[in-house]
Amino acid sequence: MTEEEERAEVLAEEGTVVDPRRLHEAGRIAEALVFASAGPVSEAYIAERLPRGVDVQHVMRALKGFYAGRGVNLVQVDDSWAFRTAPDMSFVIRTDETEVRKLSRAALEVLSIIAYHQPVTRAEIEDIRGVQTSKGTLDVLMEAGWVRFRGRRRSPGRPVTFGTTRDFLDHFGLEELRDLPGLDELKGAGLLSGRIPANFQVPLPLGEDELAEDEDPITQMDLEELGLLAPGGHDEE
Amino acid sequence: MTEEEERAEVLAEEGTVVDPRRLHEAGRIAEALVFASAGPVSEAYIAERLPRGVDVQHVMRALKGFYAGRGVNLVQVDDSWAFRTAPDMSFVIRTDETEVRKLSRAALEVLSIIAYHQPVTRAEIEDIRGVQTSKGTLDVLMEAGWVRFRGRRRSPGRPVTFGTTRDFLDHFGLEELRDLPGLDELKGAGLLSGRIPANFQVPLPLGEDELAEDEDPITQMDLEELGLLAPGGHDEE
Amino acid sequence: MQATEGKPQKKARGADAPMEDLWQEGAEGRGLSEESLVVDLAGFEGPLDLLLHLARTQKVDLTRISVLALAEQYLAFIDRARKIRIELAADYLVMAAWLAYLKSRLLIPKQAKDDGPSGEEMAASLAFRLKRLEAMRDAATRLINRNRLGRDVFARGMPEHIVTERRSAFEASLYDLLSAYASLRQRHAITQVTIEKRNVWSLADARELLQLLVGTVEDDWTALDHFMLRYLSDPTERTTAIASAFAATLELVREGRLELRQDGVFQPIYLRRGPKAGEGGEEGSAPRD
Repeated sequence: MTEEEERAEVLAEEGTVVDPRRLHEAGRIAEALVFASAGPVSEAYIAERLPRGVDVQHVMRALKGFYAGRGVNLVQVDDSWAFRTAPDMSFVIRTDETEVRKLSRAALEVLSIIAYHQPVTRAEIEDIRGVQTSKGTLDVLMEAGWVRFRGRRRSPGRPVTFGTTRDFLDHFGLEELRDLPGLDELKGAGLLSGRIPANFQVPLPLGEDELAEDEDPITQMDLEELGLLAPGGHDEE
Repeated sequence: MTEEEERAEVLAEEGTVVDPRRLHEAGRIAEALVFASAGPVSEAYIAERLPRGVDVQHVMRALKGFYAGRGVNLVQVDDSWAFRTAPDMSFVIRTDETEVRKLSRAALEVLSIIAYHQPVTRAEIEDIRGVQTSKGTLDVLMEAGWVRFRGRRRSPGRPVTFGTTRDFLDHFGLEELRDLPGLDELKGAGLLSGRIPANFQVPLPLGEDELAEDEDPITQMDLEELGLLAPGGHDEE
Repeated sequence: MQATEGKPQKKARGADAPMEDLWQEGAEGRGLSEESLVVDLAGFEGPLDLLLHLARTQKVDLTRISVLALAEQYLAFIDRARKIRIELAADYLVMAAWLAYLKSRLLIPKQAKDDGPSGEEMAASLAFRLKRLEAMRDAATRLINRNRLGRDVFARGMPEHIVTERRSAFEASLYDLLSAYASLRQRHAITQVTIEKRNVWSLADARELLQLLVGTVEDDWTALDHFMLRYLSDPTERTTAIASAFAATLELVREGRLELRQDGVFQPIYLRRGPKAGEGGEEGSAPRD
């Protein structure tokens, strides 16, 4: 049924004559109101905003018919109206999907230190932050796919070094690590205030694929040893 | 796949007739996807979820037309699509909570310079405005999500360049950057370049007829004063 | 905005107003009108902004302004500001010097072996910069008056979660990342800086001290330095103490509690009780007769 037919039907039912353009305008108003609202909109609320002399129920019924066969339906909940995606569309709209989470402040700090100071060890991260980094924070960043083991530092204990991934660059819209703004630019953008000591420096991060002079590449052995062979490594211990 | 479907697919690939039912179904899917989201949904994302062989652009264009006269419109934002209330509906929807970020005059000026001149460095912004960008101006624009670091200019010092975001387009109702008001005229007048365009009219420096009413023509006195202007200011009023 | 329905319409105005106010405020805050050239640079954002404002008073298209007249206006403005001792930022003075140079270039015939830019070139470049700035301001106005999301146009109020587009389940923008980094580094940088605490005498301190002194001052002239030194144990405090004390003395003189005398430049400053020395010291610290 076309919109035109629907309208004609409504009119026939009513037995009154309403200017069709006015009726169309009323439909547009109701539609916009329900669409923009954060919850179902009561019929009374809609009625208040319609042109005078237009019956809200007829407008809503016509709109409901208009959306009936579409990907989005207008549904009535008690005396209120709301838009819902059509029930048979659930295969595209998977509402059970996990929500996108905001990265915590701590994780952001650790991530930014890794980005700027890479290759960097956990001890160094903690030194820069001035607090201990919980294992969970690094895990989250690894899980997000933004941080990776780069290698091992040739120093006592051979600590693992961290760096960022290609996904990190993609996500943050950077072409290369050198695109990270430096000291002057951070200042210029108002992110760093003028009140910083003269010897304050922002490091230029070392590219993803270059190893630092005191860095060894990470090996399969290392990963196993660290017990961090991610999803695949469900090995019994 | 039936023979008929196969034929439809071949035709679709050729950009010709597609089974109308399939096209309708594709429209419903696209509609549901875009409707469900508050932010713009990328065309690539929609395309992945459409039945095979259906041209996403064709579907979106048809949908856009379908919603054109309604209270809710389908709009394009860069490579994405979103449903937005029709602009002439603003008077019904406005509520007390409706609040738009207020920008300072300076911030607004910087925003438009970034929009029209992007990619643009901070030094270039300052050259256009003739003043240093105060701390916090770029900061505010980035926090609003309208401005971003784009990359670095391949010039000495590799300065960071700024540009606008998709949220900027979305907020100001622009499909793409080319829709910026007056962009072509500004380009044509050479006002988006750093250099004076060849066709820029050189004002006649001695055009006395162009003096404003409250101005006096140059006198012999003035000529004598030349060079001494800075310190004294000996003339009486 | 059409429609006359009272309430939403008012709201509409209300929402628009701040944006426009912003602009109007900017224009009104400029202490410069065509009739009376009141000097107040507070409303201007630098010399180019001032020049653009002056250029607009010529009421012609910017490509047709008289750059020479503009230079004149600017220089006159700066002169006026200096006369009434407004402290001008360096960039205003640099522009003044440049315009004075431009003026000389425009007025004095070009020398044969002169390799600097010609006056015409300089004038053109100035006109270009003004035109470009004005164009950007116009663009900003047009931009801000578009139908804006959340003000004129609205998104779905009740979004449903769709399959996330991002491969990552986490969200963070480059801005989030950079501001986290900057504030972290800054926090630590600042805590490492210890600024040596300087002992500064506030004006109030000095006044209080002087009022105490006034009671002890005889009718004879006494040197100020002499007074100060008597109360200072730490020599590093001398400069600040004398400066504040002198300012406070002037205040007391104005109030008639003190009289000052200095015989010549760099000579010691003498003070003695003023005619109203005994009258109510408002802080209880001053002794009452």
